[in-house]
Amino acid sequence: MVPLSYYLVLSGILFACGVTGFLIKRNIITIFMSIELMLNGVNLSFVAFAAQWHALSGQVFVFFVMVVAAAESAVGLAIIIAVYRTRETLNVDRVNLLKL
Amino acid sequence: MLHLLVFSVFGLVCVAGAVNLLVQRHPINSALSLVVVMGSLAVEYLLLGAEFVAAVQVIVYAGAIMVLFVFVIMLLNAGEEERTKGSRVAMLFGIPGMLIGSVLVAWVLLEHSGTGNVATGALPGPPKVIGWLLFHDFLLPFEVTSVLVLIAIMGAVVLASHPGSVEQRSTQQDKREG
Amino acid sequence: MTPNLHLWLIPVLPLVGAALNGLFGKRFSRQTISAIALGFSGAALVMALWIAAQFSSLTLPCIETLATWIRAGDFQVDFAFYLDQLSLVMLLVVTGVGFLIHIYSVGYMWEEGGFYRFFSYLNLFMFFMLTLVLASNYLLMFIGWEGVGLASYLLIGFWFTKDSAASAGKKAFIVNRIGDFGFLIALFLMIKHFGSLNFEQVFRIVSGLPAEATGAGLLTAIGLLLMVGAAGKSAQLPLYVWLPDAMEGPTPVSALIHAATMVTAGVYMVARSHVVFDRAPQALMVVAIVGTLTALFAATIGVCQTDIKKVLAYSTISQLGYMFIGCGVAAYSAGIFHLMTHAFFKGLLFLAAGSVIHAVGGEQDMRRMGGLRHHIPWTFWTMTAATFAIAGFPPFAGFFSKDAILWQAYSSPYGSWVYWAIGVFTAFLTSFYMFRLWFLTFFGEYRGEAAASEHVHLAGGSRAGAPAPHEHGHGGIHESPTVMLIPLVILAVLSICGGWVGSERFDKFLAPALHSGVTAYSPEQAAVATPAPEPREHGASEGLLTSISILAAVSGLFLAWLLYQRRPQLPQEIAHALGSFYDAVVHKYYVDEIYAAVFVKPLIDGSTRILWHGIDRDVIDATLDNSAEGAREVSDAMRHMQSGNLRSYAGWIAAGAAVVIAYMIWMGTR
Amino acid sequence: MGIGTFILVSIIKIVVAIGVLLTAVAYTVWLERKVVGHIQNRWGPTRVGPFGLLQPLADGVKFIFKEDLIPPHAYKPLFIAAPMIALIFALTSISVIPIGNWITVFGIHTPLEITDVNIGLLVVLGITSLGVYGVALAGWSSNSKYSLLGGLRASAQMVSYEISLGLSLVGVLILAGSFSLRDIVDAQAGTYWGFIPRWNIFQWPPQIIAFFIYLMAAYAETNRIPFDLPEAETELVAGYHTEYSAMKFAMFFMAEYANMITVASLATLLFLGGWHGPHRFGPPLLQAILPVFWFAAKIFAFLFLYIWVRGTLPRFRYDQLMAFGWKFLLPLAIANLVITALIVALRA
Repeated sequence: MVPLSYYLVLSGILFACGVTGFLIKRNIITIFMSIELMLNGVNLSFVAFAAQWHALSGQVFVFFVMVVAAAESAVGLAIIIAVYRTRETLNVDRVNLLKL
Repeated sequence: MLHLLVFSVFGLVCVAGAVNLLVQRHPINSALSLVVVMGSLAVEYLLLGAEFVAAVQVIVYAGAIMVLFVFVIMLLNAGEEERTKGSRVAMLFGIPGMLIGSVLVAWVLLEHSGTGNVATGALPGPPKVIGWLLFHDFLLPFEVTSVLVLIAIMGAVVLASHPGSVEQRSTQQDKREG
Repeated sequence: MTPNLHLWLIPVLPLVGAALNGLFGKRFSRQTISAIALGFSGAALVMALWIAAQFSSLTLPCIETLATWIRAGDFQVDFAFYLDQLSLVMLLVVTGVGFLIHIYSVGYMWEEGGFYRFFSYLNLFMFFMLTLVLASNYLLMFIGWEGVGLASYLLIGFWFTKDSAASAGKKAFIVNRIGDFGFLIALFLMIKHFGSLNFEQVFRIVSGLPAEATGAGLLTAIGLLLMVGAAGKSAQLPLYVWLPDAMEGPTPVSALIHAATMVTAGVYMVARSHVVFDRAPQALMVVAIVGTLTALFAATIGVCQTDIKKVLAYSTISQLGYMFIGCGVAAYSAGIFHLMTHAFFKGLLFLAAGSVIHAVGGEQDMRRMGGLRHHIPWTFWTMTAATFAIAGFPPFAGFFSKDAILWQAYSSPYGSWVYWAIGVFTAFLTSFYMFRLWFLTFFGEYRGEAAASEHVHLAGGSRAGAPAPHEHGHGGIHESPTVMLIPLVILAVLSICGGWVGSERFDKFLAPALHSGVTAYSPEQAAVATPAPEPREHGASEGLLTSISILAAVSGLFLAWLLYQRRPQLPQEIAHALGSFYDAVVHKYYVDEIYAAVFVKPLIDGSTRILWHGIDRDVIDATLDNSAEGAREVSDAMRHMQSGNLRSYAGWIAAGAAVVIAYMIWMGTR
Repeated sequence: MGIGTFILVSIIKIVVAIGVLLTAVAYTVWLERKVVGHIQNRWGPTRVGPFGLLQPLADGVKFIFKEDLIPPHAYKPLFIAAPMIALIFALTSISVIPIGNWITVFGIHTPLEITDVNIGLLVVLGITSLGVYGVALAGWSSNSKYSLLGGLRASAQMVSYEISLGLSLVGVLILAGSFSLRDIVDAQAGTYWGFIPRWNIFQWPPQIIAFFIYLMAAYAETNRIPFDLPEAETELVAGYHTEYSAMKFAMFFMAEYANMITVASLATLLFLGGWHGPHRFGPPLLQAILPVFWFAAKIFAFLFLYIWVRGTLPRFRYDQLMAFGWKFLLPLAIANLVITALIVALRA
């Protein structure tokens, strides 16, 4: 028997790692992965709650999250490719044309 | 007991993968560690009785999305992450802030969330029921997401295709039509 | 039961003419324009005459209400017209003289550009003047009051391309503003205390009030304020300064507006509100003093003027002073009487002067004239009549009115021998400078550059750079066309016979309108009235006084003859003898300069320094500029958040999210 | 059954399964060489043992003793990990594939598979979808343009065809109404009119189209001719495993053939009625063994088809491959799915 809070803490840790990665990583692809990581953490909490409250809608929600993540990653990676074509770099610190 | 064991083992694997994602300097390693995270998450889902979710997690996330990531990494031949000096502000506030925040959240969760145990396989998610939910209760969101996916596909194609090539294709089509 | 007179038609007719000429005049031929102008003003005259014809059968005052204008609570102002003896007299004077001057203008302005403009303005003036005269309440009167100001502004600045003309127009307008300010305040006081502006109601209420013999009260205040307005409009001290400059306008305008009609509006107004003045002796005294001083002051200036129109202008001012003396001693009928006669002979004088200027080709300086009586006999004779009239020679019109005024000034309970003395001296001066003008203009031999070189003179003349009143350059000194002479003749006849009515009959005629006799000797008035200087010797002293004033006139004539006919070099010597005083008089006592120094300059400096630099630039503009500058600086500081660095954005987002989460935790765990 | 016996039985099953599978792999290789040889009018391996039956053994020995080269600029950890990943996933996927009914040996009642999960199909799909990592990482880590191209092609191709493959299976799932492979097989038991088996390809609505879609998608998934672009010898030397030698190469080799067997068995289970064969006959023991035999036979037939196609068809061009996958197979699979769903819905 595992307390719900354990799952929640785990998902929280994953989410925090995702946020941290988003903040500290410089490679735009890795940043994307961090986003995926956050989503996964959220998914875990969804499933855990679904199990806790015996509501399958939690799992259904996970599917939606996955679909959105898939679409987002597809577009995002396309954007990354476009950026790489024009800027010849994947370092977000160098992709700063919007500065000042 | 066994469940707690399994949970903690794969939870640790999970966290390790996540941390590794941060530590690794090469995107491909980060990607693989993320795959590890997803796999262990799938196991957690199984533990929670969400078999279908687990399977889909593996197939879609690990099998498709992450493959896409790896593919892009290979395509762009992304190398080691170059070192640029991080801002001192982030060093000063970010790390302690993150620590404090995570500790706080963990404490709150442990203290204030329902401490009722989650029976393993408590909620067997038979695909039939999930399908029922998807196509009845969540029909509208389902359709909306389908539209979203369509748009995403088109957007991805347009973005990733060479502008020049798009030009060529359109001109060729004009020739064909004209 | 009085038949409906359709009084409203009288003002409206000229308005129609003005509208027609003003809107479509550009396309009309000069004949059409003059036809329209004369037609409508003539129609007004005809109506006035028709009303006068059946006047005896009317029950006066008859009031015709056209429509309700303002209704606020129990305060109501109507478009209503008020006809009584007083307004009838004014009506006849305005329409009559106005019509004659219209005729004259057709000839005078024929060659001018903006012909239609001129006549539409002229008709507009008629409309406003008639509104003023016929108004049945102070507000409508004020509309006419302002309207004639506007018309005079437009007409003074008729040659608006000429700087002096434009500024003269502005000067007239602004100076009038000051007077109108007083007038307005008077109206407000009436509204506050009487709750109405209709003549009847106001007068009824006022009649109930006791006279303010001792100490100034409400009525005195109203009276004084009205007097301020009158002083502005009728060019009395200290607001007379605009009138001489107004001579920049075409001569017919000077005749109509600045001699015959408009400038007398003040007199009319004072007479109209005599009820107030009767109960405010202080105000009356002020009126009288102002009138006296103005008369003397303007007369002295007039003595030294060399511009023929300026001389007439100052004489106008001084004659207006006479009228105010009349009103100031509660002898309103005398004032109005003089107003009428003055309208005749002063109009005639101006028209004749215009004819003279016309004859010598734009020359206005009398020193360049002379010996014209052979060249322009008609003008000469008519002007002679007018001169004798204004000089107060019996049996010309001016004699009767001026004599009535002087007599009243001496004998009326409000009068005193000081007024009389100054009046007589002024009469002497008047006749002196008028005959000076007469001699200089018509006698001796022509002193202007040879008539042959008239064009050269014109080119270098005083009207350089502006459309001269007549570019028709057929050389030589020539008599004016008939259309200009007809009015001269008519007015000459009037200024000879106009006074034969006699002041007593005139007084009786006007008595119902302004019960001067009644108010003057009503018991309560008698109680408060300053005791008349031994009224017993009226009979004796009247003849005496009359003879004295005649003597003054004659001596004026003699002196003028002596100086300008017999010993032409004498004036210079006198001038040298007088020295600085003479200069002061020549420069009109430097009044304009004083005003410029005392009022205008501080005003300009104040508005420049305080209003423009101080408030507009340093406060208003500065507020805007500084706020914009501040916004720019703030955003300049803020934009460093927009580092373009994705991760810094992410940091901001994370920080915000952290705050929100902390808040939620706090709320949840509380 | 106690936990101890459970673990014991599981271990036994795993060992047996791995052994059988590896043997099968080895002899699939031998079979291919033989068949292709005959197709090309030559003998194929003949020297080692009768009919060269020991050839796989010799190959194994050779691979083991070969020198193991690692290119200097390769990314070492992944270079080493890649083949293992490939082989592991390839072998793991077999664990949920049933090869027969439940049997009782020594009083222990157990299914003829390593573990019986009720989402077996999904597990198989998931594991096979993970198999791509081996190829992709191998191609990338060996830091050679041929390998990289091969890896790119492999990953792109596998991800693309996975969709068609999955969709082609949904029809079967609709018919069976379950993810459990055992249920799916049981749903195909029996015959029409005594002689037509109730295989899914013969069922109503027939999944024959789905079967062929699956066939082609499976070829692409396993990088077999005509879709062996990732290792196209004529253009990419050897594709993603150009730089590999010795045991690592052998792992890729085994992984490929193990995948072949996996998809073959999957096809057998889903479309060809699994272990159900003609009517039962013979003694009980034989009856107990027969299903396994039928199953093996079907797999053999499927593998033979594989080899036959390889010996027959030329290779696609890459754009043709992608166009075929996205513009032909995918719409076809969707159409098949829709039609099947419609018919089932109307029949219900």
